[in-house]
Amino acid sequence: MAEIVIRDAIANGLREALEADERVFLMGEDIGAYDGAYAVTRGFLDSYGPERIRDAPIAESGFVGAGIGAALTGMRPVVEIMTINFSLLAMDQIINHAAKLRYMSNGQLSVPMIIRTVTGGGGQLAATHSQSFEGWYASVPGLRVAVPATPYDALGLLRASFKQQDPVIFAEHSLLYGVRGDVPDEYYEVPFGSAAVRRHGADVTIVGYSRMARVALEAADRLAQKGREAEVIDLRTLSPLDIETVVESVRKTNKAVVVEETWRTGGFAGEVASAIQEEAFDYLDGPVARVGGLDVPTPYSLPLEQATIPDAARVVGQIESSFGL
Amino acid sequence: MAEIVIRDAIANGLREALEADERVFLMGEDIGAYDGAYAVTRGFLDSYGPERIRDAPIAESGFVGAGIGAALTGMRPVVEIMTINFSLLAMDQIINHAAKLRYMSNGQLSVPMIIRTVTGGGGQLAATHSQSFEGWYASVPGLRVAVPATPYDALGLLRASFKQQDPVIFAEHSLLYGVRGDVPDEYYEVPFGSAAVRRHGADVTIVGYSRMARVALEAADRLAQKGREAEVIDLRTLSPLDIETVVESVRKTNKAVVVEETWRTGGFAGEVASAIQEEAFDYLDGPVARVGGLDVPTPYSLPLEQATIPDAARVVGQIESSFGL
Amino acid sequence: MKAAVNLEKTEVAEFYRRMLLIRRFEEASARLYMQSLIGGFLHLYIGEEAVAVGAISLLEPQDYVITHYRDHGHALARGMDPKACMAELCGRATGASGGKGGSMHLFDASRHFMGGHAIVGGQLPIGVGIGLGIKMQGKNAAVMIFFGDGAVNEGEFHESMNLASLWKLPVVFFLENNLYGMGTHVDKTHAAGRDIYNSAEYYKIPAVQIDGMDLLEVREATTEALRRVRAGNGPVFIEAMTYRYRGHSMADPVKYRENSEVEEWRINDPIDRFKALALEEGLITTEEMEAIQKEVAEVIAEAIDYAKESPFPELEVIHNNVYAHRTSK
Amino acid sequence: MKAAVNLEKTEVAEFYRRMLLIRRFEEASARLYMQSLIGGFLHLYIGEEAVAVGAISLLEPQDYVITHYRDHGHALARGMDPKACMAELCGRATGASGGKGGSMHLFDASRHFMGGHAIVGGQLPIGVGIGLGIKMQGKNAAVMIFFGDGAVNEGEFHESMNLASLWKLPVVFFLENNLYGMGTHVDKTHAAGRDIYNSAEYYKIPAVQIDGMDLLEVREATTEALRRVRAGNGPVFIEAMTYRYRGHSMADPVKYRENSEVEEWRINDPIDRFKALALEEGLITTEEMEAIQKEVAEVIAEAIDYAKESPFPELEVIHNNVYAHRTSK
Ligand SMILES: Cc1ncc(C[n+]2csc(CCOP(=O)(O)OP(=O)(O)O)c2C)c(N)n1
Ligand SMILES: Cc1ncc(C[n+]2csc(CCOP(=O)(O)OP(=O)(O)O)c2C)c(N)n1
Ligand SMILES: [Mg+2]
Ligand SMILES: [Mg+2]
Repeated sequence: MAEIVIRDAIANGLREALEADERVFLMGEDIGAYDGAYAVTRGFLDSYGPERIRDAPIAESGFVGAGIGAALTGMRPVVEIMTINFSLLAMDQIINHAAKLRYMSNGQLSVPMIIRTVTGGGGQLAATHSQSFEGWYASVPGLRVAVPATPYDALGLLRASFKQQDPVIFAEHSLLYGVRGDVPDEYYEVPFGSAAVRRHGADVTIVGYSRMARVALEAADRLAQKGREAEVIDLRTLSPLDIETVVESVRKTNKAVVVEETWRTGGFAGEVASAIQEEAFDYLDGPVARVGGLDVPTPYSLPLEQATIPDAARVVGQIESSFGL
Repeated sequence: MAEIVIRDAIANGLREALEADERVFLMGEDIGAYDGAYAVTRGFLDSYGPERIRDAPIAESGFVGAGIGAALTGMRPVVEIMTINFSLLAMDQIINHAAKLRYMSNGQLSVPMIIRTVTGGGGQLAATHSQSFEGWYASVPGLRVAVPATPYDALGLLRASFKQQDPVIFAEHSLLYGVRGDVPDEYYEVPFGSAAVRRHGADVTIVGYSRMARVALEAADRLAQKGREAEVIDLRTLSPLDIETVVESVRKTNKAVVVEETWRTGGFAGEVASAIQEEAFDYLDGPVARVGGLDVPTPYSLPLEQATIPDAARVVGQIESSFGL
Repeated sequence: MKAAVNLEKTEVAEFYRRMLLIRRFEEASARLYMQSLIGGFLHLYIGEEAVAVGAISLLEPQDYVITHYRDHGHALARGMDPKACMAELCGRATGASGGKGGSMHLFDASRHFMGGHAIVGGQLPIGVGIGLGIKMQGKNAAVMIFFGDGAVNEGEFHESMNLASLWKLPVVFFLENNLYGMGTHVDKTHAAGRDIYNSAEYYKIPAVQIDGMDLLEVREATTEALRRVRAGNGPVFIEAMTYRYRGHSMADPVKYRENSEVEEWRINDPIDRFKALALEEGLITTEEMEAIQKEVAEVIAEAIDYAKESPFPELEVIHNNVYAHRTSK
Repeated sequence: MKAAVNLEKTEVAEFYRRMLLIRRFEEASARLYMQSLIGGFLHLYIGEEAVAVGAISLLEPQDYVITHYRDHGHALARGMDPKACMAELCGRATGASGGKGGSMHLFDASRHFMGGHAIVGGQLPIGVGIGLGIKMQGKNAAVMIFFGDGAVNEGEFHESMNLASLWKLPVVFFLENNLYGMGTHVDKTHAAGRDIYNSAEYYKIPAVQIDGMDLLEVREATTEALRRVRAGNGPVFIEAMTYRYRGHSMADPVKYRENSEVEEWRINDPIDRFKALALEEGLITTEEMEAIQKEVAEVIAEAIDYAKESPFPELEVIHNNVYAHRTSK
């Protein structure tokens, strides 16, 4: 068991795959000479050389498509899109191609490709650089979406991603790279489609993922100070979505709030909330609540930005106003 | 009062704007010499010439961006993206630029641009050509989204779109161009953010938009044969979303089903369903139901395609199973 | 027209047969479309047969082909079974992809025919990636990417040319310049005009422009291209000037061009020209040709019957092959 | 170095002042960033001042400027108030955009400074559209689009070049080739290598490559470019070879290049060179220069104070300017 940060958990997972499987290679902007925009691939170029740590031109559509093609020939590309904001430039390749080739070819083709990217706001990067599109990808049949919030999950889900035969969007949160946590020395995986109950409690269920899973825990701590025990569920993957674990919890607590960083209107939290009431309506004391980002392009200025992105105080406030807790 | 098809309603609205305002121009693939992929702009090139009916190269990002730039100088571009499937190639321009410039400049810039595009499946166009992304656009702050289902609304919303100072996604359904309906001779507009109650009934509320609003009506007809009266609400615009009209209806019927063509998981119907239970929980007899497209890339083969896209039978079936009606 | 002197008699028969097969297949498709046996969009390759047949006939089994939605010609040239192809167009369970892809999305992985891509330009980066996969695995193979003059305007064209050249990938960029992207003439969409092969120079990619109505010229250029590519010198670019006689798709009323333009191109019909030359040079006899015509007619009739008689897919397959492992949702 | 003979003394003073203003502004920004008064990503323009000042000084008020995230230099060269600029960087209510845009997204519509765009390549089609708007309205204006060597690899570059040429738009494509896109050298990402101006030929766009460290050469090339553009002959392309002394952003540890490379470029520092030349040719005196230095220092100090003392925006503005009309949601 070692305590490491998420950045290193991912780096370790990548190194492990690069060493175990010569079909694995990395491709993306500034992953080599620059060491990675978020320093995840630091030192990789020296270890594995420029063929396997392939610095790409700034051409998201081009190199994502190249990843698809390489996967079709039997390689296992890990394509890095520097941030999910830039994935809009590759969206056609991801959605109209990677996600559909298996189906349209009736299983003749498969695209075992991992797209690593960075999601979320919070560093004053302003509107073009603070978005969270993982929920959109999660709605696209043919794609898998992982959204780890701990070093353990980051490594475990990355390992599981390498086992997938389908394209995986692996969304890392920019503010979580430095988060520490225990990682076993023995090999393990975190399966896709299994949410984690991060904290047990009987009073309310808080559902989150990625950084919002941590915000949910923070909110639970605050509630605990008021004598309320929240159950906190970290979805870990959005596709597949483990709604069963969520519903089971809600059947116990009878109250649910879903927390998400993206714009509240039309977010993936709407899926989760809808599904909860579909599956557990008779158990609910009141409507499933949602806490989301404000419906504005993320402003640059710190106080405005802070008011835009959900935090523990807002989650607690929502729980108070929704459920009187 | 004249009975016309949606195609002509839109063509009339475009001609009206072209004639009233010299800042208005059209730009897109094959809108001129070809007369428009869906023949909406038939004859326009002759009437207005190649400067204002501007055939563009197949470069979605390029000409959408060009529309943004032209709007910044005071023009009123109507940019046509042949179908919403191809809008993925322009998504960066739409979401990272058009939607954000007003906010990031604190109101210094504005992008009064209409993006006309064609949404939906149903013509055996298969996976890459049968998608419905309007719900994604509706979640993006800074964009407006219109989804007309009748000639009256098509013209009325188009007129309202020309009054908007913000980018509008005007999503026309490929299968609705031939739908007939009455359109007054006098000038009128359909305001954004006002849903239409298409049919009154007390037993269940069916919410839809675009072609699914028509499917909802069909389902209501079938229910009527069973002696059940459904209230049918056509959202008409997704942004702004007129949830009040929906909630008001649900408070009366106590039952709601939201119908949408896109993939059920993560669709905009999740927003509507979540909002309904947030606003009208105590009025609900049971969970808000959703009927959506199957979570598969749309198959080409006719029977498979038909099973993928929601139809009246599925809506009626859902209402039966959800509410025993 | 190039001289046919270096051709074997068996080759001549095969090229003639293959071009005719495509032509007849397309004509049959048009009929089935009019009878509503084929749905969706249908894009015919009639007039362009020499390109696919000339180029693809030079590939080895380990090579790859990728193309756009006007793909029947490339698929058949690569050896796809006409029955499976026609059944796919008719949406049948016996189709190449069980009816899931349709006309615009044909695939035959066993022959390294990688589609059939209906988003203009989308196959370009994927083709480049196939080249990357080939190179990284040290395979002795090439990838041939077909695309149209309209696709050249997409940003992905630029990105793909740059990547392929930068990484010296074994890619043949095969441009089928039929002068139109849907209803819009290349002169109206492409600042450089119709000599698109000139674009390659900047990327340091060798390029030629050829008569795409001449099977022998196509073969000559392709031979040279493959020689370079197989030598590990990176990508090459071939622009074949060609023409589609029919509309862009069956839905196209073709108002944007004069019929006289079509007639002019028909004078250089690739099949007629090849036929005349082969006869002239004594590489085929009228009888042999008639036998081939008869054989092709039978293959087409068989394909139609096969397609018509095949069942539609069962609804239960609808959730298959979304993912490698079938999931409940 | 070009001869400065045609310059007025007032111009010389102004160019010097403007370049120095940018340099000092950037240095101050770096300090404020280290003090956490500026957040987000901060990209400094130090070393490239001659480009923005040389080029933009030739524009008329009705012309437009659009650029990428490394935008302080262009904004200040276009006349943005340093106070409003610094306040924006500090996220204050008094900032150019009330703190909503930040360093990467500066705008000054009154001066036709159209941003400040942080998605690489994104400003290219928008700039082209500005050119289209100008042309369709028959305005006597041009648009100058600044972009980097990294942006050239994006598909939008290709699409934009094609559109601008096809429609003969009044666009100056102004490439600031500082040899790196983030940490990746242009030779490693661009198949054609560093002489990117050669790309323009295929699009039929006249192009030159110039020394971007020489204000006078920048002005000469820009003058000629604007002459062509204003004559209605369509776009032109200028590639200015330049260099950023600092890292890509303040977050960049700069491990991908040798310090000696930076030192070599510093020898040609645009401000030093211009200063030396102006002194040599007697177009400015040491005293005049010192006065300018003092004035600039004061302007910067004032801007810093202004920014620091300005309030943060009130939370209630958060929903303003999402749409033209404020909505509840
Ligand atoms: C990204 C995208 N934009 C638009 C379309 C619609 N469309 C289909 S084919 C076509 C024309 C393509 O022309 P070209 O590349 O020359 O190929 P050709 O049809 O002539 O063989 C267009 C505009 C599309 N399928 N994808
Ligand atoms: C579409 C997109 N991809 C990647 C990035 C991340 N990024 C920001 S600046 C940059 C380098 C751009 O280099 P260049 O165009 O040469 O401009 P310079 O910074 O050298 O002035 C990159 C990769 C981005 N902002 N947008
Ligand atoms: Mg063509
Ligand atoms: Mg650069």
